[in-house]
Amino acid sequence: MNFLLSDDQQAFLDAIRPVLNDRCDSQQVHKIFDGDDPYDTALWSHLVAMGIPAIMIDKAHGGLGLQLLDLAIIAELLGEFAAPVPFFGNAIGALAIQLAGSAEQRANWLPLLATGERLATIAFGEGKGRWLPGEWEVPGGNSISGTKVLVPNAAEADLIIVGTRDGLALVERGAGYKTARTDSADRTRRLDIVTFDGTASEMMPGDGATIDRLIDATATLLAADAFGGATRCLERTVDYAKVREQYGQPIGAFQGLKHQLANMALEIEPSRGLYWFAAHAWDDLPDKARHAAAQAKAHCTDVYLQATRDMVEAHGGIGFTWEHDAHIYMKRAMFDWTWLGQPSLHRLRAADLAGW
Amino acid sequence: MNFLLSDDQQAFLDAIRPVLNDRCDSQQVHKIFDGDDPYDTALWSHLVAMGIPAIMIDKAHGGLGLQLLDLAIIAELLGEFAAPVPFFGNAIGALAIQLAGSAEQRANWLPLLATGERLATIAFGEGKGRWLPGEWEVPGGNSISGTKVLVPNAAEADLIIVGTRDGLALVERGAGYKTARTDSADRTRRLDIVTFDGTASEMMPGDGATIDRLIDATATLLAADAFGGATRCLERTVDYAKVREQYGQPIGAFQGLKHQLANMALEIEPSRGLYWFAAHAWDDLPDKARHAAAQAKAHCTDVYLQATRDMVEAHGGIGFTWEHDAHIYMKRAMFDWTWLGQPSLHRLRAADLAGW
Amino acid sequence: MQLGFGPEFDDFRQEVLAFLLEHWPPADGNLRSKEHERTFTLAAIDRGYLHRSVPKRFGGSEQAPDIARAEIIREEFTKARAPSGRIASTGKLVVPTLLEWGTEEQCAYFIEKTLTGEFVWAQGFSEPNAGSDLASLRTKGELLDGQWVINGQKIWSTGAHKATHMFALVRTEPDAKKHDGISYLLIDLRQPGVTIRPLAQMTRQKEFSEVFFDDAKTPADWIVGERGKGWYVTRSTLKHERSGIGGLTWSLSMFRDLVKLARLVDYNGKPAIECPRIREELAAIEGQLMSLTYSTYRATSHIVHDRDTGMFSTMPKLYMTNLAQRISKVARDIVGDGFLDMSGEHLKWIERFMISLSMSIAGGTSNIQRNLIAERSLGLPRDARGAVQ
Amino acid sequence: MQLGFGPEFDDFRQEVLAFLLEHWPPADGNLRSKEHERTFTLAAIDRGYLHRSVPKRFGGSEQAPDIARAEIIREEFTKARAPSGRIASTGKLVVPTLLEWGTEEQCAYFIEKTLTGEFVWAQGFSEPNAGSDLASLRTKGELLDGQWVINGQKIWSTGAHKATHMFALVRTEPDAKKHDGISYLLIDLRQPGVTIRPLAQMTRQKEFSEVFFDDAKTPADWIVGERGKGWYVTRSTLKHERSGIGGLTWSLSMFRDLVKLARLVDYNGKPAIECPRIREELAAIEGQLMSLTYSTYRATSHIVHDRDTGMFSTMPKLYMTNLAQRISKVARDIVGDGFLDMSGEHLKWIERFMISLSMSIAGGTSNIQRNLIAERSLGLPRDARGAVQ
Repeated sequence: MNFLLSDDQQAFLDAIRPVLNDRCDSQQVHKIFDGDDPYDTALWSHLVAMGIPAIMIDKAHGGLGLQLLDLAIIAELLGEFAAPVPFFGNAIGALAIQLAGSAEQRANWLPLLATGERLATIAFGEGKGRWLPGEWEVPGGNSISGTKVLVPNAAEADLIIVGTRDGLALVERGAGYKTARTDSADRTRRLDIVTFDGTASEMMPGDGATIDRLIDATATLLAADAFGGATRCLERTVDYAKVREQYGQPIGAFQGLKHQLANMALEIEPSRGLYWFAAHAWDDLPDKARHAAAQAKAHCTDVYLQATRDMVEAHGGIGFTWEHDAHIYMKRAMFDWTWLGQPSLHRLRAADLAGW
Repeated sequence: MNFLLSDDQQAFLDAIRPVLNDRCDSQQVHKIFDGDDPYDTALWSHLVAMGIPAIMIDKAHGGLGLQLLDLAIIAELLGEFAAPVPFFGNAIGALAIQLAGSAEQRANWLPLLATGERLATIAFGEGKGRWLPGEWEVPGGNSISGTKVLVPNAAEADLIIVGTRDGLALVERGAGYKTARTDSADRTRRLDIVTFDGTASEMMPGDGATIDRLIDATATLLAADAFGGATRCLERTVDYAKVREQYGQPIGAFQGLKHQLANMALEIEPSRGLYWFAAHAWDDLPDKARHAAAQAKAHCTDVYLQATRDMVEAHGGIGFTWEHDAHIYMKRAMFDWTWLGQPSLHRLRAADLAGW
Repeated sequence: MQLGFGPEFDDFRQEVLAFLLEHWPPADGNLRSKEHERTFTLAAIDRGYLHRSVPKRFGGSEQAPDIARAEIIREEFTKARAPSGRIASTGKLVVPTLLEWGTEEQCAYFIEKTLTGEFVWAQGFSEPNAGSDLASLRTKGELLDGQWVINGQKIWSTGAHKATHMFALVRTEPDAKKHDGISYLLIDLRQPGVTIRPLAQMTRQKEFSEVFFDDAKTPADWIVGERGKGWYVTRSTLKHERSGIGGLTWSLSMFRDLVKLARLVDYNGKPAIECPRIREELAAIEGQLMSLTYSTYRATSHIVHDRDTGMFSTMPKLYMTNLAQRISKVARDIVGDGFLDMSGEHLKWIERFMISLSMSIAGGTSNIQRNLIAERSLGLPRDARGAVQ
Repeated sequence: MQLGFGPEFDDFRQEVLAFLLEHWPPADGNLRSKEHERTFTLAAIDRGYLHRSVPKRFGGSEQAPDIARAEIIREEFTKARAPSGRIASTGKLVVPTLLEWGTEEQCAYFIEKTLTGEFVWAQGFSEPNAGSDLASLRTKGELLDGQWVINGQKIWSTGAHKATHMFALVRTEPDAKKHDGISYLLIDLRQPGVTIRPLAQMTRQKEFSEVFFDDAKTPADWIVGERGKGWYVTRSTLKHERSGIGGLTWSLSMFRDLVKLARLVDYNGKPAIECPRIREELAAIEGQLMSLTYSTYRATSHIVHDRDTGMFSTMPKLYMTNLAQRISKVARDIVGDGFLDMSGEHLKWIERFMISLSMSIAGGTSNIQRNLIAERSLGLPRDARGAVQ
């Protein structure tokens, strides 16, 4: 049995963590969160230089040809640091082309995405909780019209992968669409409403099964980000409980809080195995992948959101202020919880997939 | 504002409590629980002598002519002591005749029930969660056939009020029906399966609205019993936490347990107002009564069952033994929770009644 | 048993209604006019309807305490949307304190101006290193040539940026041990030695401030109670019993909003309120809300009739906090995608989702509340380290 | 990453399968024969498949520790329903203790007979006034003319009424302070000085006993470890790392039963599993169960590869306890009326509803578990009063 990260995977993480320690500390995250820059371009270019956009892209197209697990553990790490970079939409966008694109589309785009010369994103949601392929109403074709919501960094992206009734459409920057920035809670991952109106687009050949794979990968990345964020919330809260003194002793010595922190850890730590399994299943156990992805998305994002609440409560007033990191994690948790549909939706999907 | 018990009500309670202290202590309850006697006849005759069966019976028929609130606070008290007496079925049986009986039926039975010369019970359940009038399938008439389950003390009762498709039927002892004792968890309130087979019966004129009133009173008495039991569980657990020492101090000084006991109290104590209101509404605010009764039954019996679990956990191993009182309360809680349908059922009824 | 106040109060209610009929709304229908509000308030005080606990000489109406009448006035004034002489909640804290501990001069100088809203108060208790644990306060006050010179920092001071004065706990006796070194001082915030910095919350709102004292000054006789006794002065104000019915209305209206939301918004294709899981959860919440409501009526009745309210008295705050958290989670499930849009129609619910947390922090964390319940209502041993002051 | 044990273990698995094919089931198909079981067990020991950690001279097969192989053996033996040389779980505790602390003589005398089931062990730790807090044990042992004379009472001794021997913590050094006065003694229960009283549980089952010692005797050399060091002897046995996969199977099968129940039983007119509330709750439980499962695989992999398992190591017991409680509550909702019938088809679920509570008590209450997680996994300060031994 070897349900562990490989040495290469560990080494990759060990290489990236210092970059985040240096360039993605709390102060920097707050600066982006409060500022006008849509994301941290300097940090992103460092991450690009380290090959992050190339992880799952075929070697043939200049990528690293790695697996979803390799991508997911990076998502966890970025979630841990609440990194304000366009990783998520870009990674799924590239994966979409890799999975569903024509040979030509792959040849045109994957090399540019691997090097980070181009930024991709994904437009799935159509509002009111309609997120999944079966719910997409925008008609496909070589010109598309309709509205997509909660699209990550659409204003900054060079291409948008749009979920349509007829499959995935590829829309290039400048093809003529409107983006309106949403005043989204999570300002580390800006979102737009995108309105297409007779916008030139290219359909991708990938079939329904392929699109389902893409959805599963999306759910898994959100779960991984959630796990990373939750572990950081736990770590921060425990550290605070060790140093913050009340009544002449660290508050972490009061059994009441101590047991609350134990319960918090008990919810968070075991969910690591669940998102690992979802990624592993996507890579190697296809018949288990759909169900595992739905469960991971539902469970990990629920746990994350509660973890951020526990963090605030344990910190007291300071945890409720804008200056503290807690609200940034809470708002990222809100993103992970909401994007692609809330946990309840995915639990009912998991029940169906379990054949209940 | 005067949302309080009257002096008379308080005096009634103060008169009965000492009887229970003397004759219904833990040892006595265990004796009945473990023994073959279907209930504590000596205790019951004392309670009869104090007028308990007469509480809601018209003065004209030798009763005290009091209200449901007066009956409910007695139910709370008996619940507190886990009294092994046929109070519940008898009280609702008498109320059924009072509300739904013909002048003749009332004249025949109420005086004998008021004095306790006769014992009544009620047969509502038909199994698989079918408890309510709309779900009764046994056909009415002057001879009935069919099966009723979870009937309190049917083997001991002199008459059974049977819920039928066509209203309430009155069946006398000896009319020819079979009773089979259920191996019920709560041995302080024995239950029977009753099989009628062309059994002579008398229909009562009371209409659907009257039967609904009876159901609401039943729900309220179960809620009152549950509240009484839960308060005793809390009291016993807190007392134990004050005297039981571990690591050289009372376990109640450990903040972990302390906060669990606080949470336990927080669930239990406020539910008093809910069952009071349900009884008060039944007496004086008819348009609020149905909804309040459904809410009281759902909430108080849920709280009770959890309270008994909390009691066991706080007591540790000893609380899990047959010798301890905890399991008797847990099994009474299981009765209150299950009888007339589980909380979930009554919450959905409450939602309908709220016009949602 | 009765839920209303009963016939004996009907006449009083009639009086109140008659008064309102005569005085509100104003003839010209201008509900915003400060002048009208002032006239009305004076008339209401004159009738004994407002500021009932305050002596006439300090601008109150000096009535015997009577929760029933107070509650009837609150009900009818609210229905009529009449000015209820409401002063900033912190003012509500300082007035009874002054009445109980203040000198005649202090009362004469501060109370009336507070009632008329000329003086607006901020509370100065918490400090960065003294949250629940007020005994370790550090802000210090020295009496130098006839005035107190104050240095230090206060935090979580509600609305300090809008206040004119602060009542603060200040360490004036450095050598005395923890509790005994603290005095209760009144400070004019409108002076150079005071810097006020509003703190933004995660909701973006700014309710609280940090207040910095750098040789701030206050007159020697602006101390309430004796030197080093500030501790007892504050504690006494915490015990003033009040009907919890006011607090209830907040929970009730939040729940009403939730039911409205569940009717309006679709969830899996039909109105959320028809989704069994949500429907059942709403009913479960309503069951708790009803428990809180009628136990509050019961407690109020006990106060009215001068009986001990029992265990319940320590419970409302934590119960309401838990309810608010439960309510805001259901709302989260219902608003779905709207949960991410801070400018959307559901902003109110995003804020409540967060504010339901601050409830469990402000004015004693939920763990402090649990200690209160365990120690005061259940009689369990105090934490050796006294997590309840 | 891989979930199986990987190719390097395939050969081993083949060996095990071949062995089973040859030895089980027995030719005459009589699975209950003690004789067959004995023959099989000896063959399995001879092959190094059972009692791997026990030296050959004590009746074991003396294999190098290897969780992967142990796990493969467990899997295949379970599939084949072959005797797995299972000894009463308390025996599982005493054998490693003897191997680590016992004298050659003790090991020679006790271990083999324990493996063959001739000696059955009861644990004698808890006492009426020492539950989690073993330091306050009172049962006392005096060395009088060459033997220990034991007086006192033990409680929660699993299966003592079926046991032949007990390993007990006994206070032998009355003057030493709490922990240092305790010795680890082995006692033959089959003697007049020992009275065993089975305790009925709320489920009616009798798993635990009270054991009374009234001048019970045991040889002077039946002490394991030094006098007064019993404390350390026990603690060391608690640290023997094991794969949690065995424990998992229990949770998994309970959940499988729940899903089966939800398919079979109607709830509001249709199979419970189609009721959205229950369906969603089942999925939520499955999410936790999957978390537990794969974190256990992860932990096992760490052990196999000699890496630190991290935070998770303190968590499985409490996590499983919570899961069992959550599962048994859904089952309660589904069985409905059956919840009252102790002779009905759903008795199993009534028992589980109760037993899920005893899980949170036996072997360290849930609060002790929380302290373990907080102190060992999170590094939070120990309770001043050391609620973790």
